[in-house]
Amino acid sequence: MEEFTYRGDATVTRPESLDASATDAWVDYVYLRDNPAGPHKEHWHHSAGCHAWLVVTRDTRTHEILAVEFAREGS
Amino acid sequence: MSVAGSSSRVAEMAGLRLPIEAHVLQAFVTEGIKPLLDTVITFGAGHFYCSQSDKGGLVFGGDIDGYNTYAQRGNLPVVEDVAEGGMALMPVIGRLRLLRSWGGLLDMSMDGSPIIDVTPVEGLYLTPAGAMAASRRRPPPAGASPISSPRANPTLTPPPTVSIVSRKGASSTKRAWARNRTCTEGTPCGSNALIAVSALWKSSPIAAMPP
Amino acid sequence: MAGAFWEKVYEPLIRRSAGLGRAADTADPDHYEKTNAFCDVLVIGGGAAGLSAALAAGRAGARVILCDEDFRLGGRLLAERDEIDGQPALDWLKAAEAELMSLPDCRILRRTTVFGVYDGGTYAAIERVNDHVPVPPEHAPRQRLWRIVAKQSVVCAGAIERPLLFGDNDRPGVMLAGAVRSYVNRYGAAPGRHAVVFADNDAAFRTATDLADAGIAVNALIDARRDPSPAAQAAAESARAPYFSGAAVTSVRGALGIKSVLITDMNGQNQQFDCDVLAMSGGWSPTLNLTTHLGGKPAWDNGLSALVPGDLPPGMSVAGAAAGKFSLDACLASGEGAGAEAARNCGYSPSAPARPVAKEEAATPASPLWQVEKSRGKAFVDFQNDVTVSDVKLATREGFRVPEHVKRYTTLGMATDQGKTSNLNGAAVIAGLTGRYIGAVGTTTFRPPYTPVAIAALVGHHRGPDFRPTRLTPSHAFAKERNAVFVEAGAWLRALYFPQAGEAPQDTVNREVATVRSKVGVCDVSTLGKIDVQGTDAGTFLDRVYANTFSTLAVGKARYGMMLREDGFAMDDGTTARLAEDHYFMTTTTANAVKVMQHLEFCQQVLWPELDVQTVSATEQWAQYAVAGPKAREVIAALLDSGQDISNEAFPYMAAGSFTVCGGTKARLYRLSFSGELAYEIGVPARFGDALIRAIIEAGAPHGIVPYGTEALGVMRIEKGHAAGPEVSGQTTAHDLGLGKMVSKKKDFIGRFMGERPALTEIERASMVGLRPVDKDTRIRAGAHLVPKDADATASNDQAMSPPWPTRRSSEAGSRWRCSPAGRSATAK
Amino acid sequence: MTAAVREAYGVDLPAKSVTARGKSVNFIGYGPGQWLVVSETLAHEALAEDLATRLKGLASVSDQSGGRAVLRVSGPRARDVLAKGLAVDLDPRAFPAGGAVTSTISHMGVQLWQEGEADSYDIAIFRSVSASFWRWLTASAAEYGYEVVTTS
Repeated sequence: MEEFTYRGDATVTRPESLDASATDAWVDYVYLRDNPAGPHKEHWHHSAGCHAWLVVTRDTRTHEILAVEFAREGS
Repeated sequence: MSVAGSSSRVAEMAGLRLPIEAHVLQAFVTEGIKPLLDTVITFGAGHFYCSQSDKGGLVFGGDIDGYNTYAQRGNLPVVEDVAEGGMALMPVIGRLRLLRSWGGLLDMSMDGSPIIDVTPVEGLYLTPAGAMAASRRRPPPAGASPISSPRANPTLTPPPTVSIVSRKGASSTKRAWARNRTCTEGTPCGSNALIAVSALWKSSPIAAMPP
Repeated sequence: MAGAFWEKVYEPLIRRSAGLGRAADTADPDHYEKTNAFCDVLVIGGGAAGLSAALAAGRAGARVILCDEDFRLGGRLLAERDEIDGQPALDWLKAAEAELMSLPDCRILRRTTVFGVYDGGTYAAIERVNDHVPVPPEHAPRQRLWRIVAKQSVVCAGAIERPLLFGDNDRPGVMLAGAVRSYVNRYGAAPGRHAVVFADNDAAFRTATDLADAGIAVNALIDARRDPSPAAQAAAESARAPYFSGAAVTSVRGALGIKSVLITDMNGQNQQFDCDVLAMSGGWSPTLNLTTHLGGKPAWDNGLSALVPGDLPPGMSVAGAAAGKFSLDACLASGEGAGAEAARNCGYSPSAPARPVAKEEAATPASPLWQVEKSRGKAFVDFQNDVTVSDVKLATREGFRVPEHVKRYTTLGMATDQGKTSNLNGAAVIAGLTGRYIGAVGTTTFRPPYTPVAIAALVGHHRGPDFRPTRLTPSHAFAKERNAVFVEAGAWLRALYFPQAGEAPQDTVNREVATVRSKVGVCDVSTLGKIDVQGTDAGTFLDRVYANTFSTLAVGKARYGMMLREDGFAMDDGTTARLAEDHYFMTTTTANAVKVMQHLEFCQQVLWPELDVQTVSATEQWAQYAVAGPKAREVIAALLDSGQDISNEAFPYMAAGSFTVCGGTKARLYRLSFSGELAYEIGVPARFGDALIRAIIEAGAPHGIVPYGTEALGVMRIEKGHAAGPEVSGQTTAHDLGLGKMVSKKKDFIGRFMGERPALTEIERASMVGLRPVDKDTRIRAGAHLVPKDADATASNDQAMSPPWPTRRSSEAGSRWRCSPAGRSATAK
Repeated sequence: MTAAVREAYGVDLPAKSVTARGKSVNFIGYGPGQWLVVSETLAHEALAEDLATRLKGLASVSDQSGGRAVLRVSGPRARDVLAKGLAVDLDPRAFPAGGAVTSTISHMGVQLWQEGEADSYDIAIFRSVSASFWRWLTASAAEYGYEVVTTS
């Protein structure tokens, strides 16, 4: 746990538009979260190790890790 | 609506998506002792807070575990981290024994700010409960360590490696050696080259190196 | 009034006299340690089941760790007179232990209790390495915390015997039957001269046989079960004592030690038996605490009258008495099976040798006597917290019907044993009182630690000066020689100021500032975060992470940059230089170095993986010194090897370049100033840092150079109006900091969109202003509030929000304020 | 990139977290697409420049020679000493000969690799924490006794 740093929900996508009409998308991206009780895709940083950002699918009820991939590959 | 830890799930029933994540904060209690603390004390830099319960046990905690969770329990690194913060603040608690630990859920907003708001649902107001204002400062070190081998030299050469040989305790059969190649006690230097190479992701032959 | 009297007089009195220990008044002189271990199979408990499990897994070739809390392996085998394979069980124990010790990958941890189960197969255990000696040997810890990562675990933690609930069951001489057998069989000590055995299960009546064989008189066997038990009757015969079924002890005589017990038989007749020891047993509760630490709920087994493990943590199995298998043969069999299965799950192929066999006793089912209804006197449920049956009755009368509530009302189960002997009895009493089935009442949740653990053991090495690592700057030794006063800046120790003999701190800072202003000074700024940003898209990348533009920066130039968070608030600032077309060198604040690095890696790997950009931290690589003051150029020029020009024309403001100093050492030079003077920052590989500062001092000596610390640096940067850590607090925007003009309108970057929200840019926002005190003799202290002249110091008159956060660098918080720019004049008070 | 490294240094760029020893240099994989290049004989500036030239367009190169101290911990109890801080399984069953890992010891970042004898480990630590690291190392080794050996 000390070795990895948690960032949060990995399903949100940074909006590309800077138009005023994109406000909702930006608020969604920065603030709103599904916060599910169950499988959750989330970003972890291997900060004390290889410095890779990972997308981890983890059950928030049991902490069981269901899948791990490099964030760079998922994109 | 104020349902610590489960705000998201309850709000979801009303069709609301909240700027909230569920986190766990561990709490700890020691065996009972005679009065030691008559107030709550906190240690922001080390992330620790403590008070004494009516039954005599010290009740304390520190940082959240730091990941979304609905499991009402925490993990060992935070247990150790909180204990370290506690003993940094109060060295006398070292021999006190921990009796019990547990994890409680908190609604954490995305930027740590509290939220009190009306909602699009008539009559529904939102005051997610939880420790919102927790400082997230890094702990400082306590005290200093000496650095040796001062050297005044107009030309810039690294100081020489100095030999320190100390033998402590131990039988010769159970011996570990620390071989000091480029540093003496506290003065790192040396002639090794040590260079970081970071490949362009697409040119890397090991893009799939397992994490 | 009465409440106050209670709080001020009675309560402190009661607390002082409560039977509690006192915390030490000095730190523990002993030392503690933490260590990590890894294995295939962790076996928790070294009794018959645990030894069988460890042997089965170890023989299959698995890496095994066996933990037992006793100093000697064997568990109950040590306290009973069992036979295995027709031989004394102790012979088997000896052979099993010898075989385990001969296995190459089996580690046996004695005096070690596994107390917690965590994610990823992590188990916490406490080894009482030297608790049994008055003073631990030199260099040896008193206790050691083990963090064991195991692919599989087998919990063979045994069971805990329950007391029976009858009046005066706390009198000296009333003992658990299992404890009596331990005295007699394991330690060869007589717990009394004449005994009575009172139990509701067959195993406990073995006590009578063991006592009699040891020459201790047994005066009666009291069986709570209505139907006579053949095994108990046999025990009575061997002990030549009367046997009563359907009977109970209803009172105990003797205050300081028991003298006799009064029993009531199934016909309601009373009889008295002399005894000085009463061996009691209400059956055994499987020790299933560890099985519940990840959220599993134990299940009630009506046949066993016990809670048994429910859903188990991943990789865990349970064997022996902990699984409700109470006979020795079942312990051996289930241990063997679980150990073999665990090894198989780790990819080993255990063979199946003939397992040891113990005689299976024909047992009459236990029929738990939860409470002796008719007895008089206090019947203790929780012996540690003095909770009696009548306390539980009171709780239920008050409406507390759930064990969690009864616990908090009565403190049942809150003592150091956390209810190990009392919880189930408490639940049974509640069940009886509320007319429910005991399985429906349930119990309180088991939480880690299973056994009390000293806080120091969780701390290990990380106490005192080793609480956290200390980072020393390249000039640390130099600064120490110069009597520097150090300040903690995160993990770093930085020189705060360099006092000379007889100087007051403020005088030192004033002298350092004045010298920099009039001559020249040098300050170690190596603690700043430094990041190598390389790649053909490095410029584009920086445009996206900084609010201002970097792709247009000329090679050989540096620029001040401001980074925002995606929500638009300021994140960090610093100067970034372009060393080559595809190579930038970024600096961050000391405090945010790690955070910024992580942020850049997120941007690079997650947001824009298509960019050709690589980042590597170079904080530790470079020793960097600010040389500031009117004479700075002369000092730097003296260090440079000949033929290198740093005149204003050749090396203007914000220039950055590579040079060689002091006879060929490569150095990087930046002409930039944090403190408002003619100034340079010069960097060399950190191994030359100590030598360079001495060279700078020597080169600057003719000009009166002084080393200066962070306090003088803070004074000068405030006078210049530079924002720094205390102002970039996570609550300020670029606009608040007076840097709104830097924010580019031409491009997208992190924080661009959200930073333009009206609330973050509106004119009424708090902003940073400088203050000049009218009365220069009065010092403005850190955290001071501003009120209008002669106004009362009340919150309503306060002109400023509190300074963002308290800071260790006093001058920084003390001299900068966030206050309304609405035109009110503020005077420092 | 593999070809460029093989040609110049006679070593197959390790695709895992292991060390690969070439002509005067040791390539230590410590993460996806990242290596630490260690040499006991070559001058750091020359090596960095050589690497940068040969790997231009393939990888970026950053000299870290001044920012790390390297220690070797060896002996029959070396693993027991390191276990007091390192949450990595160094048992030969789990950690291959020549294995490398980036982790933390006592809250300090370390890069560790195994070379030569089975129970000998090289550890690179950040310059600034080397005094704290030394305190941890001596405290952790004291139980077994230890000897500080300086190589020339």
